[in-house]
Amino acid sequence: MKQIAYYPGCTLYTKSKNLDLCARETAQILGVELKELETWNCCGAIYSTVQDDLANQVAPIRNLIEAQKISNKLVTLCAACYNVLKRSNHNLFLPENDIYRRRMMNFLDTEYDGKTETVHYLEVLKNDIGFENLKTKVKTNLDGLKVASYYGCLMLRPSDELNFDDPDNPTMMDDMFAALGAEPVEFPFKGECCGGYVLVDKPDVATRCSQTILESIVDAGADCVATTCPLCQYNIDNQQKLMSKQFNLPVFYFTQLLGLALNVDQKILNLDNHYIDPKPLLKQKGLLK
Amino acid sequence: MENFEPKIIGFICKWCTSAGADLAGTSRMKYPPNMIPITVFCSSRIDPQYILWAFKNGADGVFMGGCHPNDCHYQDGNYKTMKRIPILKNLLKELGIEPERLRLAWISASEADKFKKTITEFTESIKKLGPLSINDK
Amino acid sequence: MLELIESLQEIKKDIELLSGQTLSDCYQCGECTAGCPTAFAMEPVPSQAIRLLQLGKFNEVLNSTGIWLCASCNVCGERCPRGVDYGKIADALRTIVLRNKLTHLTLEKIDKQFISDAPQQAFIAAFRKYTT
Amino acid sequence: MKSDKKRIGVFVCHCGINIAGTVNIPEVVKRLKEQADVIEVIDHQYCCSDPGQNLIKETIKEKKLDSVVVACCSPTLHEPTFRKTVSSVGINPYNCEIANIREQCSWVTDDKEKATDKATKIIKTIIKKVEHDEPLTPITIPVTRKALVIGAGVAGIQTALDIATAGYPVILLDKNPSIGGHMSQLSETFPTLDCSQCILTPKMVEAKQHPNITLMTYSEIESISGYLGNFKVKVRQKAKYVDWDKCTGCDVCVDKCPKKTPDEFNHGLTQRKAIYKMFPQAVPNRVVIDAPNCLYLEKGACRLCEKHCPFGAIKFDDQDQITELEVGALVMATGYELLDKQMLGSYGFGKLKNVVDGLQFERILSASGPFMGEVKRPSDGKIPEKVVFVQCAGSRDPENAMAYCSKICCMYTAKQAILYKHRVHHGEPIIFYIDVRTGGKGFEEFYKRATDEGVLYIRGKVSKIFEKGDKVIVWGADTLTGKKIEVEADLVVLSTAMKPAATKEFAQLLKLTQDEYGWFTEAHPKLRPVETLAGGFFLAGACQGPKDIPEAVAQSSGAASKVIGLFTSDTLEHLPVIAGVNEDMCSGCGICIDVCPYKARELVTTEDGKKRTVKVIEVLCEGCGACSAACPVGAAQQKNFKDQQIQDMVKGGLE
Repeated sequence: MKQIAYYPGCTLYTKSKNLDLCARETAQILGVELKELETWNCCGAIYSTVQDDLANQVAPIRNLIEAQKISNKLVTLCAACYNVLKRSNHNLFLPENDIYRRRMMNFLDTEYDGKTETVHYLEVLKNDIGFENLKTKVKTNLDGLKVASYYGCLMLRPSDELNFDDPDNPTMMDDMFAALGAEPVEFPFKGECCGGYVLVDKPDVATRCSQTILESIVDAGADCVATTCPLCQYNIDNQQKLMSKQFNLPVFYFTQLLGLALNVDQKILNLDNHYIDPKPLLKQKGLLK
Repeated sequence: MENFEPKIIGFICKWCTSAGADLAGTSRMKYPPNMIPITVFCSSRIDPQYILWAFKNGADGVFMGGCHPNDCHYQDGNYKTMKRIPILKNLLKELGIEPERLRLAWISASEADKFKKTITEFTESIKKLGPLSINDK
Repeated sequence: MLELIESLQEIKKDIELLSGQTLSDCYQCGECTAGCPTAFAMEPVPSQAIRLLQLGKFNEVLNSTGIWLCASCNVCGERCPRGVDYGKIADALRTIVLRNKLTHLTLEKIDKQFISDAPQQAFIAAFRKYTT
Repeated sequence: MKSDKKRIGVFVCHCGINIAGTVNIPEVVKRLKEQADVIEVIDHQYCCSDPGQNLIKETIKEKKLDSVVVACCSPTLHEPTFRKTVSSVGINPYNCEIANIREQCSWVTDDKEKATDKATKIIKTIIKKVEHDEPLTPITIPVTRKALVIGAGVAGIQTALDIATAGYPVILLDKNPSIGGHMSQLSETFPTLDCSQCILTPKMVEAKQHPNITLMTYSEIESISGYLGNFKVKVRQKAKYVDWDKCTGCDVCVDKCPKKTPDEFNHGLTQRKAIYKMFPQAVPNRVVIDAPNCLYLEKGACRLCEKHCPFGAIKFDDQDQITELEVGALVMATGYELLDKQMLGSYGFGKLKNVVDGLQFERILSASGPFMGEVKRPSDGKIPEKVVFVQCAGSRDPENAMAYCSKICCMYTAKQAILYKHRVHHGEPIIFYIDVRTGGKGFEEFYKRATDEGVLYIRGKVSKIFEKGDKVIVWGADTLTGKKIEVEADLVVLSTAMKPAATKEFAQLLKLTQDEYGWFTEAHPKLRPVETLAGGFFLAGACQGPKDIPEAVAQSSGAASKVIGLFTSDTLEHLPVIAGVNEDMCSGCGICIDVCPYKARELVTTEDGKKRTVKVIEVLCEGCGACSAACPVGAAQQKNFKDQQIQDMVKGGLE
């Protein structure tokens, strides 16, 4: 079975187990082993754009070096990890950052040529497995489920560093859901910010950001939301309790819906770990017994 | 050495550098009178051999002036010069002539001040280098 | 009357160096403010903050609440017609404050229930951006 | 052959004290007499004065001189004067040269002794040059007094009319079936609000009827060869599948045609037929069949147009026609297009039906447009109550689109907002802008009129546009108050950036240079704005950069006058200081051919067929001398700048 290096990151081992386990399991079903790095450390959770902040780049680069033992690709699930790892590598290997790079390599006491490509699991599904192929593996067709794919900021921007999808009109996750038989819902806030870490300092501001996104999703007629990031998930799901309007809209990790379509064990799907209980919706759509 | 007056030949193009030199004159700017200008239509007319010829015939320094990149009256003549001069400089080294004795500058018709400063500074630098030794022999 | 330039040119140099952005590139079109998800709560809004910096009113911006509301979503930098990334400027401004040992966030400020609920990622990011 | 020793006379000018104040002229004269191989050296107070010129003439006659050096001011000032002087007494003007001892000597130093030295050396270099100067005669080129104007928008039409009225034949070419260009799509024009069609149509008809103008529509340039005054241009006239000699433009066929496709003239807001006329006032008033959409040509069934045409004009076996034209000058009037949809992702352009560009809104406003002049929105035909105009959509945006200001948008947006307000009285026009640029006659007043008539201007750029229900939401900012602004609009009009219509391939075909965005580059941005560096090519209108109608028309008349100037004589003179080839020395290596920026050199076989050599197309050579520097054997020699001369000049300057 094809092995690709896999980096779970902090939250996937704790609060977002459902994002992690579903991904490993579905990959297995689709013929790819997500092989976790032997050792790994925190990516930094947010990319530091301060120009002299070399220290913040050490951690992500160490992970990328570690990945070389397994493959030239490193798969992430969390949009934040994806953003940090990919940008660190991209920027460190710009010609103008030659001095920084040498200093970093001296510090890490190793040689690394920047060849580890950070990819998101969605990209693995699209490029390594193929959505057409995925279609044939579906056990439970998500027919009738209207899903709003919420990408957030960290996978899309800065587009010149990440080059993930059209930053104004991303479709990769929508295409995946279409392959699973679900109905992707268009809405204009796919890449708007959920408020991110501002939540910790000014919860009201972050909550308003998330509420705007939810309003747009509900207007578009979606049954549920799919996310790729634990912080987006929390802001959009859990913070519904603090919103001025009640949406009662279930929020999934995209891997949970993928798992559902591939008949992954309910224990792994872990549908209890949500603020808005998604089970009634799934039952109503006949996707869950 | 103190009284050394370097002999300098200046190949300058008619449209930009020579016009800039004229403007320096009209503006009564002062600079050392050592450089004898030879105006050609385009800096690309200057065969690198002429520069060697100038050194051989007693020049202590050679100045080349052309239009700024993109401003050439003949589309891309100055790009040809831009490529030729660095190669020649490498050759000069081999011949025992300090490459600093050859100076290339882009000076437009409006850059009288740049012309003055460049020639002044170049003349001074040749003074410091002293007479070209191959000329003593 | 607005008194120009607080003779803190060193700070300007720091901001440009830390952010990698050139303040004078901004021509005040306001697209950053128009797209910013948290601009509704910001004081000053991104375009105004850059304007104040252009005018040399560094302290006014460094002491403002606006710079702490940037969620690093990068919409401003992505769409700016002049290639000025306000997110990076905000990062630089916060860094200047933080490096002066003025922390913005303390643990006591955070709700205990929230600490046990919210994802780790939120805290790591917040501590990266808000603490010395 | 007589002794080839030149009889050179040198005249040293005092220029009052301008030269004599710094340069010791008697000393210069003395040294030249002693050191230089010349017949005579004379100084004079003012050589350019009548007595000065007479002195030169007399001396030439008396001393039987054949060459002259005048040491005076810069050659840019009096070279023509003295060359005229010497030629009046029989000396070839190219055997008279100027030594610049004022601007480049007496004026730039205070040291009299050194100035005297320098002046002597400068004069010596010129004496050395003159020693080998050849008598030269300007090259005469015949001129075909016929022009080709490419692009028949208002700029091309104006150019053609001006040239034709001056009495010269013009071919006016356009890629579309009708002339008229973008101006024919506009509703009203700023700042006077007169109807675009009303002022353009008479010009179109005049162009059609002018005896000196030949229209070639639905045509494209296939290839071009030749040079200034003598171009050969191959034109491909696309198959129309309609015999235009028989067609009367009655439109019966159009009514019967069953196949519909988006209408380019209305920018996709409506449908047209596969057989169509571009617009009702089309000139020529004829129809064409768009082959890829024709049911018969594509699928072999239908022929309804043929069946119903009262004149038997349908010609399904029509072929592209290639015509070769001989012209003396070409005018580019290829105009502009609007920016591509893809470049404005965050504005939803191309995705959201109720987000249109400036030209689409012109069609919406136009009395002959998709809604016959009523303002309706494309999605549902509802009258929009609130219209947001977004300026600088892709202009002044070096990061994502075009760095330049498109120049016309401030005014046409104001115009569109005013016209909207005229049509929908209770409507609310809102304009988001960065700066309002009103540099033009009556423009600032027009801007004032817009605000007076109820147009709301908001200073800030829009960041995002999206749909919510049947509304279009615009996220902007008011930078003056620092407030983020959200507008629920019914229709959004983007003032998208102008971009050149001419492609890179087209420019390469014509060997014209473009700037980084693709606008044609003029010979000089200030002093030669309608010429190009390629002789015989002129620029009219927006192909050179964003322009409004009056500017485009003014420049067109400028280009026309350049063409007319060229055509006033049936020959023209070309500078003779060009490069030649010494066939005996030439090895035929071809290095000079790559070096020549004007393609003035070509490889040929000598008449006896024995060797390859290079031939100079004299009229194309501009005399830069790059070939002479590049030739490895010294066979390429620029006239009067030969290797020998430059080497001697160097010696003269070092003696």
